[in-house]
This record gives sequence, structure tokens and C-alpha cells, in this order.
Amino acid sequence: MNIRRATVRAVLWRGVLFALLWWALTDGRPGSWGVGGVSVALATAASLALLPPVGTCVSRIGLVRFLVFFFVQSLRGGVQVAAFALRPRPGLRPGFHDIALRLPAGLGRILLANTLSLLPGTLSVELDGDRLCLHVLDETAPTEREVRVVEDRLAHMLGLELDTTA
Amino acid sequence: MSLAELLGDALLVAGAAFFFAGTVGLLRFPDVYTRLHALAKADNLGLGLIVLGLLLHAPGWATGIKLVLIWLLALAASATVGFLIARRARRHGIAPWRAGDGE
Amino acid sequence: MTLTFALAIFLLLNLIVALVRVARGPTPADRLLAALLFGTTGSAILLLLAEAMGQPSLLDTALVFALLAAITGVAFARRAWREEAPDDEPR
Amino acid sequence: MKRALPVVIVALAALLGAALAAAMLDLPPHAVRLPGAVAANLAASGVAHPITAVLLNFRGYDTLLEIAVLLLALFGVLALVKPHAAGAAHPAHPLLQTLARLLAPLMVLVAGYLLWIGASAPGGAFQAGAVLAAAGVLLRLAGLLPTWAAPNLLLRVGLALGLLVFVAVAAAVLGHATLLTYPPALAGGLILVIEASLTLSIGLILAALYLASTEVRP
Amino acid sequence: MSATLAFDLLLIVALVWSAARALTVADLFRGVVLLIVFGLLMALAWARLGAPDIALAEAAIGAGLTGALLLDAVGHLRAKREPGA
Amino acid sequence: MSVGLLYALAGAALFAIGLAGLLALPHLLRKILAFNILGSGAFLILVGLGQRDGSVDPVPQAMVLTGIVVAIAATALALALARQLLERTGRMQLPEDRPDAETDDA
Repeated sequence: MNIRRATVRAVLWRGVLFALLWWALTDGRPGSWGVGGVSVALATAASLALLPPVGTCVSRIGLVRFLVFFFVQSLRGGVQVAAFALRPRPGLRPGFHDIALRLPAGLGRILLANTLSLLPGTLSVELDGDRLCLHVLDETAPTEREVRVVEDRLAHMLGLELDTTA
Repeated sequence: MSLAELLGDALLVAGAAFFFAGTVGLLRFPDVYTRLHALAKADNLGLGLIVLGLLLHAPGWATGIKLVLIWLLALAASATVGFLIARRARRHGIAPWRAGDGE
Repeated sequence: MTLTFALAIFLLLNLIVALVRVARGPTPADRLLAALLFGTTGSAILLLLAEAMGQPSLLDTALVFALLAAITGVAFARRAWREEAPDDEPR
Repeated sequence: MKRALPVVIVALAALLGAALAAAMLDLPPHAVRLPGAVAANLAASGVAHPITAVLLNFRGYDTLLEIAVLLLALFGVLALVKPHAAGAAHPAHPLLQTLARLLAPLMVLVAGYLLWIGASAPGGAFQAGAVLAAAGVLLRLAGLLPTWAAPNLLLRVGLALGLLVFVAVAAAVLGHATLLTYPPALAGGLILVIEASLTLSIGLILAALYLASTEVRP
Repeated sequence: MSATLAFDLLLIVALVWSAARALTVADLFRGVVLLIVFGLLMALAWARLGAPDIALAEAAIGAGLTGALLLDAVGHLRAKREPGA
Repeated sequence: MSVGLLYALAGAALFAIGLAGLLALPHLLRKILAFNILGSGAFLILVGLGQRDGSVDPVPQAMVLTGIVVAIAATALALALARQLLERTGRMQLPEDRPDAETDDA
């Protein structure tokens, strides 16, 4: 019962999302919905086949907060890399950094690894179980603290429980 | 020229500057991991700023969504590809460059 | 000369300079990075050209560039870069 | 003697290039005005985009033969691979799988968009088919698709569908006029049907060219 | 010199140079990377030539298929050579 | 000089480079790269010359569109053939025709 509700929700949300994208692609021209309906249906079907609906519910406030955080941080990341590149002496102190994740397995960890690759100073190198290996541009930076912040935000957005014993 | 257009132009120039920084990083950074940093961050920020700049010139919502979609796709692609290449490099035993190694 | 066109030229120059990385290497991944750079910068150039030439259809080309940007890199990591082969040509 | 051969080849090629360039600079203006001819007949073609009109109406012939050539190339590849080498998928890292699972549906949507927009602006069956094929390539690289060294019946139908529909439509309108000349009233609809099946077939054939010829090693 | 002409000349130089280098560099992998780059530059050339249809097709095929096919072939060659080498 | 003619001239250069590579390079993968460059050169000539007076001509553009898709199919077929050759002979080069080849076979 719960699973069926999740499926219906997923179909609706993804269908609406693809329809919105179709509208944007076609610039809202009215005659497009014949082909558009078929395309949206096919894309939704492909999406359901490839990513079966899961029960997670994205918190809207969490999503907005995460997006704002992400934009600000990726701006910082770009500025930092640009500064390293353009300084007369780059002053890089790179190295690997291993971190045990508190997020549960699944989408959360994958999103975390991808996000960290775009945030200042970190690049995901390996994700195996709950171990995430990062390459950092500056070994002396408080990498672990920043990762914990991103974890908190992601957990809030996806409604996940953090494993605080780790 | 309106304020929005001026701001848009400024964002376009800033975006191109970040692309330039990314290229400099690609050439100057000492090893493959640091170069991946340059590619994943500077270039995506450059593309983001250019998209933002064009948004201020853009004629409507639909084009705006399309532009943002392009940026998001580039973000997703470079994050995943950067991860895969860095992972492969580590598997191949390529040690990261350390301060003091010389180039 | 419009600003967008000037920036497109600037980005194209950027790309050409980045080709130095293809020549220098040293690992295959370093060489491929330049090709990956072409994905992002290429779509930026197309966006600017779409604006400068008044051709909105070039936005679709930029979209396709960004959508397929991952494939080359993934193909490289999954298939081509198997082991540290010396930089010589197979006979 | 053997060392000299490449030098001679390069010199001759350079000469050919120079001759080509000289001939181009010397060309008289166009004798036939094709753009005008296309524009004059565009209204009767059933689509509003000149290139789609040329591909599927005025020169539909070329496109028909082109899809046949694609199919032949695939037959060649399929004849070369060993069917028993066909293997299951080797799943890639979850990160890559997630990317492929997210992007492939989007590629389907964009392929539909390119197909639709081909009637009035740049786009069409070829571009849409190429994007569709890219979805197959990405899924294969993520280890989510098996090789297609030995296509099953459904896949074979899909591969041939474009050619079959094209030929069927051509035969159906044969009574009307010469080969591949559509009645103007029906042209738009017929072209859409042909284009949709062409997109599917081109996408599948291009994907199969990759999926059949690549090995199974993880 | 007008801006468009500068862009076109720059693009043409890059096209011809990457094509020539793709065939003459000693390392085969480098040649393949340069051909991928060449394909992406061709998409820009079609955009400048006022042929967005072809630019779309070239972008889709150059980014989505050529790279995958050629890189696969390089990997295959390396893998074949390794055991004997 | 129009944009079309400029790119047509570049196409002639690419055509020459590709042709020289196709004939002079021994390695089969290189020959395939050269074939692709040669094809791109021919496409540029077709479209560029078609619009050398500045107007856009849809007919060569449509032809080139089919040509690009056929070229990638040909590339895939050529790669499969080259692979087969590698499988059988362990080499990525065409066997040389030597004048004394018949005596070897006999």
C-alpha cells in the first residue's frame, strides 16, 4: 500500500517535471503537446524503469536551503580555485583525506560525493561503503567540519537519519 | 542600456574570467587531481555566471529554464566524470603531488 | 563588435591554449582533461554565439553538448584507461 | 625507396588541396538557385523547415537509402562479432549508475523534442536518433545494458522499423505520383510518422553499432 | 579585422592544427583525444556556417558516439597488447 | 570573401590532410582517424561552397546531415573490422603486398 502510494507520487512528480521541461524546451508553443505527451510519457516510463520510486520525501524548505547553500559554496569554490591558479605562487597543499560518513547508504551518499566535488577545496576520489576519500587542495583546511555541514543539510533535505555514533 | 543589461554584461565578463582561471589552472596545477579541481569548479562557475548573465538578457521563462538546465547538466557531468577519473587515477597508484615536490 | 562575440573569441582562445595540456600530458587522464574542458567551454561558446548571431536554435546545440558531455569522460575512465601503458604506439 | 613513399603522398595531397582551393576561388556564381527552388516548394512539403523538407520530401530517396546503408553497416558489425561473446552487464560504480539513470530519461525527452522541432526549426530524426543512441551508450557504459551482439526479435523489429515504414509509405503513395512524392494534404502527418520511426531506428542502429562491437570485459 | 572574421580564422587554425596533429603525434591515445577535440570544434564551425542542423548532429555524434567508439578501441588495443608485453 | 568560401578553403586543407593520412599512415586506427578528417573536409567543402554567395542553402546541408550519420556508421564498421584483424593477426596494420607473396602461398 505504502509502495503503491510512493509509485503514484513518483509518476505524478516526474511526469510534471518532464512536462515542465518539455514546456521550457519548446518555448511553450501550443502545437507541441501531441509529440510532447508521448515524449513525456516515454521519459517518465524510462525514469521509472531506471530509478524505481523510493519512499523518501524531499523537504521543500530543506531543498531551498540546500540550493542556496550550494550556490554560495560553489561560488566560493570557484573563487578559491581561481585564486590558486592565478596567484604567482599557487601555494597548494594537496593531499588525501578519509572520512567516515554518517549518512545512510543510498542516494544521500551519492549526492554528497557529487556535491563535495563542486564545493571549495574538495574532490571525491573514492566512495566505498561508508568511507569517502576526498582529495583536498589545502590539507590544513577544516575539511571534516565542512563535510559534516553538507551532511547535515543533505540529511535535512532528504529527511534522513544521521548515524551519530560514527 | 538598462541596469539589468549592464549587470548581465558584467556577469558574462566574470564568467569568461573564471573560464580563463580554469584554463590557467589546467596548465599550472601540478597533478591530475588538482587539475580536476580546476576543471570541476572554475569552469562550472564560469558557465553558471554566463548562464546567469544571459538570463538577464533572456526573452522569457522558457529560455531561462533551458539555460539553467544546461548548467545543471554540466554540473552533474563534471562532478561524476571528475570522480571517475580521480578514482581511476588513484587505482592506478598515481600519488598526489605534495607541497615541496616541485613540478 | 558586440561583447558576446568578443567573449566567444576569448573562450575559443582559451580552448586553444588548453590544447597545450594534450601535448604535455603526462598521464592519459591529463590529456583527456582538455577534451572535457571542450564540453563545458564549448557549450558556453555556443550560448554566446546563440545570443550574438541571433540564432536561438544554437541553444539546443549547447543543450546537447551539456547533455552528452559525460559520455567521453566515462568511456575513458571505464574503457580506455586500463593500466599505465607507456606512451608508445601499438604496432 | 620505401621511406620516400609517404613524402610523395603528402606532397601530392598538398598539391591536390592547393588545386581544390584554387578551383574554389575561381568558381563562377551559382548557375542553379536551389535555395529559391526549395523555398518556392516549401509550402507544399508538409513541414516548415527547409532542411527537413529536403531530407524527407524533396530528396526522400537519399534518406531512404541512407537508413538502408546504416542497417547494412550494422549487419557488417554483427557478422564480425561472436554472438557467444555476448555478456551480461557489469554494473559500474553507483555514482555513475545514478548519473546514467538520471540522464537517460532526459535524453529520451530531448530526442522527442528534437524530433518535434525538426518540422519547423533545426532538428529532426537524425539528431534525435543520435541523442537516443547516446542514451544507450551511456547506459552501456554504466553497466546497465547487456551487449547487443545477438539482438532479439523485438530489437530486430525496432532496428528495421524506420526502413519498413519508409518503404511502406513510399509504396502506399506510389499510385499518387512518382516514388516518395506525398499528397500535400497528407504530407505533414506522413512525414511525422516516418520521422518518428526513423528516429527510433537510427537511435537503435547507432546504439547497436556501439553495443554490438564492444567487448564484455568489466 | 571584424570580430566574426577573427573568430572564423581562429577556429579554422584550430581545426586544421588539431587534424594535422591527430595524425602525426607519436602517441595513439593523443591522436584520439585530438580527434575528439576536432569533432567538437567542427560543431562550432557548423554553428558559424549558419548550419545549426548539422551543428546539432555533429555535437550529438561527436560528443556521444565518436569518443566512446574510439576510446573503446584504444582500450581494446592496450588490453590486447598487455599480456604479451 | 564570404564565410562559406572561407570554411570551404579550410575544408580543402582538411581533405588534403585526411587523404595524405589515409594513404601514408600504416596503423589502421590512424587510417580511421584520417578517414574521419577527410570526411569532415568534404562536408565543409559541400556546405561552404553551397553558400559562398552568403545565402544559406538547405540542399547540401541536408546531404551533409545524412553524410555525418553514415560516416559514424562507417567508422564503427571499420573499427570492428580492424578489431577482427587484430584478433586474427595480432597486428593493426594491413598485410603488405609483396611481389613474392604468391610463392609464399603456393
